[in-house]
Amino acid sequence: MLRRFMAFFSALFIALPLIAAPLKIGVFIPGQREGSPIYDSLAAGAEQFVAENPGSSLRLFEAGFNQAEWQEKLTSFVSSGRFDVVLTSNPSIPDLIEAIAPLFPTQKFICLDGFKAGIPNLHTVLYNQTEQGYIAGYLAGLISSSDLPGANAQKKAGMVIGQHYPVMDTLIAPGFEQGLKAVDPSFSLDIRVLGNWYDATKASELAKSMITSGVDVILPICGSASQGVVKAAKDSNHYLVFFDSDEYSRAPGTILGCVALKQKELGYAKLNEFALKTTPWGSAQVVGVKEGYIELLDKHPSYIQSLPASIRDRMSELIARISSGTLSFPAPKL
Amino acid sequence: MTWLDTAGDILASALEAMTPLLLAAAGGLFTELAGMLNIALEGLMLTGAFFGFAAAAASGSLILGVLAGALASSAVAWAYGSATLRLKANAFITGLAANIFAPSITAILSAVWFGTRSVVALDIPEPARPLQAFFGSTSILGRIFFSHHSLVYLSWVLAAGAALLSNRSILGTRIRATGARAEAVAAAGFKPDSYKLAAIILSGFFCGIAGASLSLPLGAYVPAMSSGRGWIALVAIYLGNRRPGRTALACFIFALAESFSNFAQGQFGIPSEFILAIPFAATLIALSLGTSAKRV
Amino acid sequence: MIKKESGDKGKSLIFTLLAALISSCLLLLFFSESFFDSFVLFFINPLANRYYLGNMIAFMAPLIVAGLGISFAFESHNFNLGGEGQIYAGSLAAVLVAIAMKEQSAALIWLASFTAAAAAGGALGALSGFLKRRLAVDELISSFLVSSIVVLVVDFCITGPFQDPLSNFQATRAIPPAAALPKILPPSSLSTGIFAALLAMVLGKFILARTRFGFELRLCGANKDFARYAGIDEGLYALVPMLISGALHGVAGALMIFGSYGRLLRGFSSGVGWSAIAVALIARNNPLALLPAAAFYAYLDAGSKSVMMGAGASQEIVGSIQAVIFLFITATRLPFFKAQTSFLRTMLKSKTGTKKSRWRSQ
Amino acid sequence: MKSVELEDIDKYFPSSGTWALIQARLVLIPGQIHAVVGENGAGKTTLMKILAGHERPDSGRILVQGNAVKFNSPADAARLGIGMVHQHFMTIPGLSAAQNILFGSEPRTAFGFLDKKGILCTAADCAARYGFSIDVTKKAESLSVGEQQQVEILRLLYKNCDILILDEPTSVLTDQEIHSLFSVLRQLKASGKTIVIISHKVGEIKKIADRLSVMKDGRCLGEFRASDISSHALSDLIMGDYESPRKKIKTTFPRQSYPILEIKNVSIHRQKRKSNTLRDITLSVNEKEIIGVCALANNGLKELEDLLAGRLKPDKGSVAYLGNPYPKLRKAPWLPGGIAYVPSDRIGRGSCTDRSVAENIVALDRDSFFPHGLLDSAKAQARTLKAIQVLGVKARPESKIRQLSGGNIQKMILGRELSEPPANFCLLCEPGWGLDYASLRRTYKRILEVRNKGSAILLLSSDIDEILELSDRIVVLHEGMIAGIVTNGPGITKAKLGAMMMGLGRSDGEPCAQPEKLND
Repeated sequence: MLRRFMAFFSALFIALPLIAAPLKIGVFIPGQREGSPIYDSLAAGAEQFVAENPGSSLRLFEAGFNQAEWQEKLTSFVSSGRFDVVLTSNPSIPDLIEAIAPLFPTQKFICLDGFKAGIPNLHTVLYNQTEQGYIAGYLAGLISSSDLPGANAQKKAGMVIGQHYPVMDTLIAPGFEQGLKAVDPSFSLDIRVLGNWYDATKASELAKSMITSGVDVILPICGSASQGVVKAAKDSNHYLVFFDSDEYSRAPGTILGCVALKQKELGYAKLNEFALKTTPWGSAQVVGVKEGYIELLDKHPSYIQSLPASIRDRMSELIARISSGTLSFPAPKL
Repeated sequence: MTWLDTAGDILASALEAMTPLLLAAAGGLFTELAGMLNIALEGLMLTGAFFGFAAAAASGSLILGVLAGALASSAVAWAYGSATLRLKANAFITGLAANIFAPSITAILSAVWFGTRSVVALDIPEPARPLQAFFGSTSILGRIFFSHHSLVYLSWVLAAGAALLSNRSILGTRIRATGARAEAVAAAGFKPDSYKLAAIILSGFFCGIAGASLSLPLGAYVPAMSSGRGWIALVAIYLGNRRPGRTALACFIFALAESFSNFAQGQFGIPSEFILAIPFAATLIALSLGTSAKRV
Repeated sequence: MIKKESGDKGKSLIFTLLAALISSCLLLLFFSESFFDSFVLFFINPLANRYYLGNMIAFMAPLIVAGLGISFAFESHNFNLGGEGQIYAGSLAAVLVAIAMKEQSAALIWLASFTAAAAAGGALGALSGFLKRRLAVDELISSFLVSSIVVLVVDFCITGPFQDPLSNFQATRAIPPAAALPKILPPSSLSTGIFAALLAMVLGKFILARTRFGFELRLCGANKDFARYAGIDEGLYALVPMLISGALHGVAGALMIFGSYGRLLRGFSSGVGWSAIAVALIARNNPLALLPAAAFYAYLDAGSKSVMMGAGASQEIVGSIQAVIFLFITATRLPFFKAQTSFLRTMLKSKTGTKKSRWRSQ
Repeated sequence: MKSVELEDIDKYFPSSGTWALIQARLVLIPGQIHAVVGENGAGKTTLMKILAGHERPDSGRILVQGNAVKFNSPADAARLGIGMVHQHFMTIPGLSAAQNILFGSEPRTAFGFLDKKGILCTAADCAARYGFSIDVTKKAESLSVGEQQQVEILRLLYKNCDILILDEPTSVLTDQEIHSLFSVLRQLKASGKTIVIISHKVGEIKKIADRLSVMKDGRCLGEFRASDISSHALSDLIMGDYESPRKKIKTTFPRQSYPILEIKNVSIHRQKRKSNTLRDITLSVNEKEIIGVCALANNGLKELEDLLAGRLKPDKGSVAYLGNPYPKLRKAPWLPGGIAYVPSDRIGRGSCTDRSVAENIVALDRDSFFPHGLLDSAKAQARTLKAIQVLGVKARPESKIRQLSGGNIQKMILGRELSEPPANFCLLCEPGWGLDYASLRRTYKRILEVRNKGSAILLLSSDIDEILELSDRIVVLHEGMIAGIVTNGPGITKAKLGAMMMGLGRSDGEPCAQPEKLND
């Protein structure tokens, strides 16, 4: 009896992985989920996958904003968890993975928003953020040149950024500026730096100072401090365009456009790909409007009601051009 | 736009930026006079910012918000102060504790009350701009002095009140005496520690309002939004040589440097880091000149 | 002002540690999902897990060295709140020198880099000392301000002229791999740097306790008037201890670079300067006590990382635990401790009823 | 009027492991001046601190009007009319004299604000009522020592204290100030106050006290009517088995001697200290000579000390030491002994309270205790023990200075400064402060020994007895100027010096030894 019992169990143990193969997913967030739409949607993508694949498990880890600690934390995360796959998102993470990959050769990593080819257990997918910046810049240029009540005659648009960082300096800001200049070459871009990602009061002061100097459209990329920019723009009846996620509800009528990254969809897709064992390991992809992972959120009522049809038409035309490949941006190498 | 307009705008925004500094410095003044290094100003401000905003959001009343911020921050100050005094612990370390505690407790409560540990933006009433209607906001003087929201003026009144309290009141005299010579206060039959505690609670009170003056006009609570202002306030007190008037002036200099640097970012092609350093450099220079002048 | 602790040192420490421990357990009990798991992860795991243990000891190295720097300043009654900037500047100097010398032997690179780090940190400390000596600027404030400026300037250097063009981190290029300090417990970041730190600590103790320089420094710290009367140039002791303090912070930064990070990452040192102050105060400025103080501090840090990683405790809960521990750690008087001494006193009195030795009174 | 009794008071200090009081008792009779006498460390102050509520007794009872009372704080004692003026005054800097006097019960206006006018009026009234002449508007930090004491006494009087305890009230006062203090005390006694004076100065006690208690080693030896006991018997009682005071050592003026220190036409005029400057001081101190300089407070003594301690620079004139510019203190290593200095501020300048006795002694001769820059602890230990023995400091080398009584600190400093080999030049400021009779005799003897071995000694003191006892020549300062230089001898009396100090003309007959001729 006992022997039969044991045989049954051992058979079960051997067979189980073959039958169910539930995925153990670790999501490493180099920051904090709440307040960072990009990480929130990454987590949401993983959650959606887990919800649809019963038996799979998910561990989220927030590593905080100090980039110097990520290496140590990623290492402990990987060594403690024994995950089937670690999903993460940040341009600088591939460097870290490159450093620890030899230590954990069987550990698979998928990194969104990053670019690094040639590491056998890593697959990266980069958003074409020049494209994203360009779309936002083009929209900002159209708004600033329009006869909307908050727009002025000066050809000035602005950005309030938390800090300078490579993706910002090489992709986003140049893309934004190109977009502006595509509307009118006389546009100038005013970039102001906050010095951190949370001093909303100062962000508000910065935005006000910018507005008094003639800026009428601002793209804030300064983390939680962007609340200050929203406040300043709203108070003075000027306009904002936003990045990465649907932010219209924060200030309808002030936030006139959002150019989103479909991080949730991308994360979900990449996990499915992993489950189907079709992940192209060692490769690096670039995705953008064409692939459907960068999107101007132009279905939102706030967008439709606030912007005149002329602007909306020109934006649709732009998106169409990018989708069709008529207008393309060199895949950034990062 | 003439340079006069620009200067006016910079001045006006300096006066607005001065508000939290002035209030925090008014609070820190009491602990300084009582002879204590209070590095917890930062944490106390954050507490005030959170509870002030939460109360304003719940009640829809800014006045209640300001009060709640002041009270909550006073309560934290009381806890920090009594730990320091009763346990005879090192004030620097307990201050550090308060500064670590404030963001933690606000995040925990924020998760409970608002469902997020991040930015909480809700519709709360705008602070009124009480003098704008009377004096207009078109003239330069009007923009500099009369265009601000009520918390700016409240901060002036409170700062004056703090000066009066520290110089003219019985409590203020006792606190100063404690700082000047605690054993004499004990010899006179009072408990120096209770005046130190009173000073800490007062610093909490003012810092709480300082925090509320960050979150209420913004209509949002942002984690870590005090952003080093507590330290700057402390510097201002030193710069002002622990005198109310001079401390207020120091706060103004600091705010002016900051709003100038905000303006300068758009104007000159200097790396932003250097411009961000302007307030610190300005303070350092002012401190060097100020004390050397005093020494002669 | 920061007052030096007086009174019974060692005795109360045990009680304060106990109080801190109990209150943090209570917090874990209330706020974490599983008290037992969290407890094990917080208090046991940092010691039981090789990786955490290695990182914990690695973290002690800069804490000890920078804490020693704080002790030098505090013992001479100078207050160095500029540790952050000094560490940062020292690290930048060390990295730049190491990169420039990449063809040289490791020993030569170490010598040059650590000297550069000490010089950079020391220069900043000395600036505050100079301002104090010449212009009577309070060094507590000036060091803080200088540090705030320097952090911004170094940030600029990292993201501007010295940014590694191939990296997405805001970081300089890496130091030559051969120049990294030998690792002890891979994959943790523990390196031989800890021995350098211990050596510095013992040397610091020796200098403060046994040398003329240390004696004069402490005398200036204890009573300026008396020191002046004893013919000591107290101006010098406003400058030199700040210089040493800054230099040690610079070295602490270099230790972190050569021991763990391998390059200068923006914001990598955030908080170490403050932690060093805490460590020095816990050690009550006694260099040898820096070892247990740093160990305790690093243990807390490792424990919080472990519990965050393992039990999903949030940053906030860990933060509150740290806050509670800080609240107690320097307490010199606890209610039950007081009761204990008064008990001892009555005991003593009944036994030595007629003893007549008096050095006090009057 | 209240009667007060202290019964069987015990007090143990665990921090230093000493019994300060053992079965101490005391009876105060209302309306009398009562002196508590004893040598340094006899427990006088501790007993009085217990009476005033500053310390709590371990056992024993305090009876007021026959009722046992318990004081948890000075405020409790004050409620029963008991108040104490401490040896170190408790005036609060930053507040005016009036605020200091009324501190704790200021008149106030609505909302708890200070009634500034009311404070000034009340304080001035109070001062006038008891016959004090003090400007109550002055800030505490600008008050003289005597004025600070007045503030302290007025503070108690304002609180209606009828039992006033004064701890060593005369130790910081000049003769003139002592005189006026005593007349104030007599006046207070006449108005029905009970006064307790802690002192070890037999002469003064005999002058002012009605009754006295003698304390020794934490016990009360007995209570006496002041008129019943002779000074001699009293000092025997205080000193216990100590030998009776020696006859005054004959002082001789050495004829052929070399000037060690020369002060030439020195003036110090700083704007801030209008009245307290030095004006055209010329003075030289020769080897084997003690020059005593005496003055009333605020007449230049302090400035002279600061000048020679290197804290003030002369605006005019110069100071020469062995023919060279005056060096910084302790910076004359090429000379055996160098310069010794006993500062008047023994806690601030003379010692470091957070450090041990040994460290305080080592501090001043680092060249010899730190050969090659490293501490020679054996040598330091030996030297410390020796310095402690010279004047009988009651402490171990490792005791912290702050655990020592004031007298013992002074002895430690004197022992350090007057040790072998003697310094070339000694600057001694108020060397007798806080010392009991026995220590005083020993100190004087040592000073004269040092002189006889060849030191040049400049003695700055406000105690005329001390000046007369030790000096070869006496310099009197008045308003920063030299009012006279006289050779000490039988013709020089206290009254004569006192007159000079108050600016009542130079001494008659005595030749004013104006600037000494230099040896060239």
